[in-house]
Amino acid sequence: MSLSPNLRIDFPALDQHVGGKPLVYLDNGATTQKPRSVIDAVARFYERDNSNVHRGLHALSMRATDGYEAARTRAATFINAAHPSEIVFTRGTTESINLVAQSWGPANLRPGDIILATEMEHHSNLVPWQQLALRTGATLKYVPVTGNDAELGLDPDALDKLLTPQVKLFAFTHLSNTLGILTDAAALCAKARAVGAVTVIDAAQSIGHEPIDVQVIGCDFLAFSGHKMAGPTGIGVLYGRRQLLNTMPPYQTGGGMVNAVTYEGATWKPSPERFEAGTPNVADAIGLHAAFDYLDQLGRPAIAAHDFALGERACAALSELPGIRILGPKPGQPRGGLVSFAFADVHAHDVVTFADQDGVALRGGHHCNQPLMRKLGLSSTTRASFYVYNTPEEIDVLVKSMRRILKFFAG
Amino acid sequence: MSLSPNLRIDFPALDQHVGGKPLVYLDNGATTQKPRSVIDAVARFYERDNSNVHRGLHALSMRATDGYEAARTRAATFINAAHPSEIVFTRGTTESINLVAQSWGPANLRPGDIILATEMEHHSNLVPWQQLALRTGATLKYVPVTGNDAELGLDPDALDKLLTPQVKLFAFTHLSNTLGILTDAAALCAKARAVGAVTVIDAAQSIGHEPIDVQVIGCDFLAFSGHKMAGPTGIGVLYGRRQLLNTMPPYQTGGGMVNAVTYEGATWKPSPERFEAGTPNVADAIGLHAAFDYLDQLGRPAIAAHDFALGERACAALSELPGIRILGPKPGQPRGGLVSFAFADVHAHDVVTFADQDGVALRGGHHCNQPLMRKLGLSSTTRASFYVYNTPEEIDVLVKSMRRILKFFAG
Amino acid sequence: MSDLTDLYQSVILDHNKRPRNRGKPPIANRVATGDNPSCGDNCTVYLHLTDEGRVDAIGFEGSGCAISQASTSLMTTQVKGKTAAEAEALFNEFKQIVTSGQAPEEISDLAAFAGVHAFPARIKCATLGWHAALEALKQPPSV
Amino acid sequence: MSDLTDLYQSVILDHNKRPRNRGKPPIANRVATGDNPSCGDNCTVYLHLTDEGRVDAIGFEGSGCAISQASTSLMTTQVKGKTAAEAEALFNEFKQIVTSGQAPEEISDLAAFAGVHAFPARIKCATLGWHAALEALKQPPSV
Ligand SMILES: Cc1ncc(COP(=O)(O)O)c(C=O)c1O
Ligand SMILES: Cc1ncc(COP(=O)(O)O)c(C=O)c1O
Repeated sequence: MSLSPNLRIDFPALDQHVGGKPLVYLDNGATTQKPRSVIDAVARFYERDNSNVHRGLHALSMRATDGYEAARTRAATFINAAHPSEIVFTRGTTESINLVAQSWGPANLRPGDIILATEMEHHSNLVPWQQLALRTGATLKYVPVTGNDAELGLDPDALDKLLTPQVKLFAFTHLSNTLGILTDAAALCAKARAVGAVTVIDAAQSIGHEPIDVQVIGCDFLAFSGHKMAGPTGIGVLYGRRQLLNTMPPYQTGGGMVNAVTYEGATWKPSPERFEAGTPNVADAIGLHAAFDYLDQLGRPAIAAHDFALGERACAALSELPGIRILGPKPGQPRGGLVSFAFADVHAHDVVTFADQDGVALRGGHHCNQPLMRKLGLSSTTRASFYVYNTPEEIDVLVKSMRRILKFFAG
Repeated sequence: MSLSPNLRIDFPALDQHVGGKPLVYLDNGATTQKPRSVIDAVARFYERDNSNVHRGLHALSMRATDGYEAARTRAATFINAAHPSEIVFTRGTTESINLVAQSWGPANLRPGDIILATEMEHHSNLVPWQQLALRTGATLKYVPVTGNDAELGLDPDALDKLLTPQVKLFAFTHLSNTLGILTDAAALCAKARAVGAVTVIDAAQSIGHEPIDVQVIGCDFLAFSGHKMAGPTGIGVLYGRRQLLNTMPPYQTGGGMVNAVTYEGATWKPSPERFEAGTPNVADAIGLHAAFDYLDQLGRPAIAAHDFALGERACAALSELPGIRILGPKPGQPRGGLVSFAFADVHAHDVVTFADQDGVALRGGHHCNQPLMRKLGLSSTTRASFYVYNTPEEIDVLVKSMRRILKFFAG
Repeated sequence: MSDLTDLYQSVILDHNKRPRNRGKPPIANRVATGDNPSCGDNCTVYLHLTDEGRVDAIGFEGSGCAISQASTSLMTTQVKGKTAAEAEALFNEFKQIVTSGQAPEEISDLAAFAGVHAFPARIKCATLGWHAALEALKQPPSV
Repeated sequence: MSDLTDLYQSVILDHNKRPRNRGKPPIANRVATGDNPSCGDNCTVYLHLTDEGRVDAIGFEGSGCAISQASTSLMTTQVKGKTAAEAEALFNEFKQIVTSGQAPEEISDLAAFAGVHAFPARIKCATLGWHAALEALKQPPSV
């Protein structure tokens, strides 16, 4: 049940040199590479079936509609949604979360209500709630992140105190893009449900890595992006429970989401059409379908195990470097395949620029998590994030590159 | 300066049979086919440069950022925008218009203000203004469409009466997707400017067909979709004058569009980043770049002349059919390459289903223009819409198919 | 062309050209309108339900494609004389036919619509009039 | 590795390791902070402007990458003794160097930053301290 190293040949972009060195792509938290089957699915759509969807009655239009709706059905099975109409296609996680904030939000929140998030949210699962609080008079609170550098986690006692019946919405990440912490989504949703709060899960980092069953998790909304799970850019999903979606006002308006229109007003279709105004991103939905297939063919438990093993290995190897701070959960705790670290004397931007010359692609910065960085007393970290095609040998290359950098700046 | 018939080989999807007949694709108003160069640009991005943009410092990320920003600059030159920061990438026309309605709208409209549209707007340039009027207490009015079936046009006297200083926003289509009428955008913008109204042009149908210079037209906003101009699905543009964009509040919020974020609040980057929350649709922006290049290589004046000629030819040939109503501008008047018609005794859906069996792809319905249909006393029309690869011979096939349908239902 | 003659069977063409029970019947105590806004099609069904709960008069108005016109026309001929429950059972059979393309032996004219299943976008055309009729049967007495 | 030694020239490494004028100077009557929120970098420049309008004391605080630290350190050595107009002229030359990669002969240490032009994302690191200094020069007297 482990991944075959041969799968690297499925990803054309991996087969290149950077600065004369073989590419070691460790920026998967930002976006993953795409297998040939995804690239081809998009091209094939344009070569054979390209047409607008829904309103067409000719052959190409019926094929395009079938392809687009099959992608929706496939997304539903991928996360075990109860029905395809619970899948709304968006541009990505950020738009999915904004959709909830702009549609569900004002219709359901009043002054005095509480929106709960956590201190480790990505800006995309934080700023929309700040804006919603401003708009509705609700208050935004955060579950604190506590612990030492390499033993960080959500504070369970604080969570229990914060989760009062005033909380109408609880938004949290399934997998922190900065810390690699994997939250217990089912347990958090159960607690939220007990006080009647609606739950929004940011699954941007977990969707391509962990098995996800929305019915087991018991969430109300779940957001993810295709490009972080071997799929195309420009496509993502908002999962929402059908009963909720069908009570929500529209988000964007225009062609395709309306029932009857007069010069005076309009009525809306049910979900998912209600939330998909205009021509959708048909080709990339079809590309996303191929990505779902690819990942399920590898097997998500195997992917999760692979990522976890690389994450633990990288933590262990990096921890031997002088002056390093590694941020994340305790060794052995649930974690994703990423590791965030900082050196005392070398800034993350210099680290990334140097590593690039060794062919190693890393990310340095605040990872769209400025407030958490500030809380941890850092302005930035370097992040190595792994995916199905990464190997233990690549971690050796990473560590060697880090040693060289430390030497250069010490020299 | 006319188009080469050889260009058909650039479009892989044209080379197929439908129902045993060669495909005659006349549904370009819904979406156009894509040339090989566009399909390849998207694939090549995934094969070589795929990475997230903006925040990355490694080689792939810098290449992806360069490619994405080059697409923006290319979009600016394509419509002669004064600066690349006037180009915001969106999912398409519908999202571009919603962006203006949701960001510019509430910040600038008060009860008593008037939003002016026309009676021939697509739902995507109509319903967002209805919603904005509801939200702000402004009133939405429409410039009437007058004239007989084949002599339709905006009523110039009514326009002058309606365009009072209370009008804060004037939204109109550059090319009607139902009637084929090409409006005089520069003249309309001049009139609007004279009363201080901000202008929004729906260029969905014109962008791939007509030369467009936003500085000559003098509009404030202009919206279009890539997929209707030989580009990918899932990408479009909102052009906005820089002074306006930089005074507008954000639209969606999240990663990439913020400056400083604390747990308490956030500040925004200037345009275009302000309006592009989350990971953008990088691959399709790069595909759109290839589409701009392809169209400019053909030459937009040549494309416009080609489309106009096919439109006139189709009108003339179809007008000989018994019981046909052709809707559109007077022969010889500015028009796009599309023709909308209705038969007394055969419904548009039956026409489209039949034509499909002859390999002819048409669109039948209200074309997202329900109120106009009602005004014209129709529930639907059949539309044939042309593009660079269509030929006079294909119009003959269309007419022959229509004759066969009339005969079948008369028989 | 085989597909098309499957879709536009002679029964359908006949009902389309010469719709039965077109117009409001002289007596009617139930009415409902079905709308297919995304097609622009609509259909109003009028009917008279006797004290015993049987349809003894039925008629329709509205516009739509050949499929919707013919199916509504045929529906009126089939629903006449039926109770609400019988009409609903008939509709379920009809829905089965247009979605599966399979028609049981004993079903006569309704089987003409089996060809619709190859054109999923047209299924709602075929069911428009039926929906209006069932809706009318649920209405309180009026007119 | 040629690119990298172009970027991290010895002048830069030296200023990064041993920044000049780090900290608040004993006398100062102008202060401004430059922020690069998307990097998390920041830089506060303190300076003293004489009645004749010359900078006679300057210092900086803040954190950032080697490029921003070294460029701010070098900036302080260059701006000292200059008027606001002269400092601005110098910054324009510096900006020219980091965006074009070309340095005129007579320019000494600033030329070390020519390698930055190959790393467009790092240009804002190189100019962070300069922006803070120019901003400080525009402030009304304080402290
Ligand atoms: C005139 C007009 N405006 C707006 C649109 C909406 O464009 P999109 O569906 O790409 O958002 C269309 C096409 O459907 C159109 O023809
Ligand atoms: C945890 C998390 N949430 C949200 C996002 C936003 O995703 P996107 O940029 O695809 O909208 C990201 C990635 O950037 C992420 O890592």
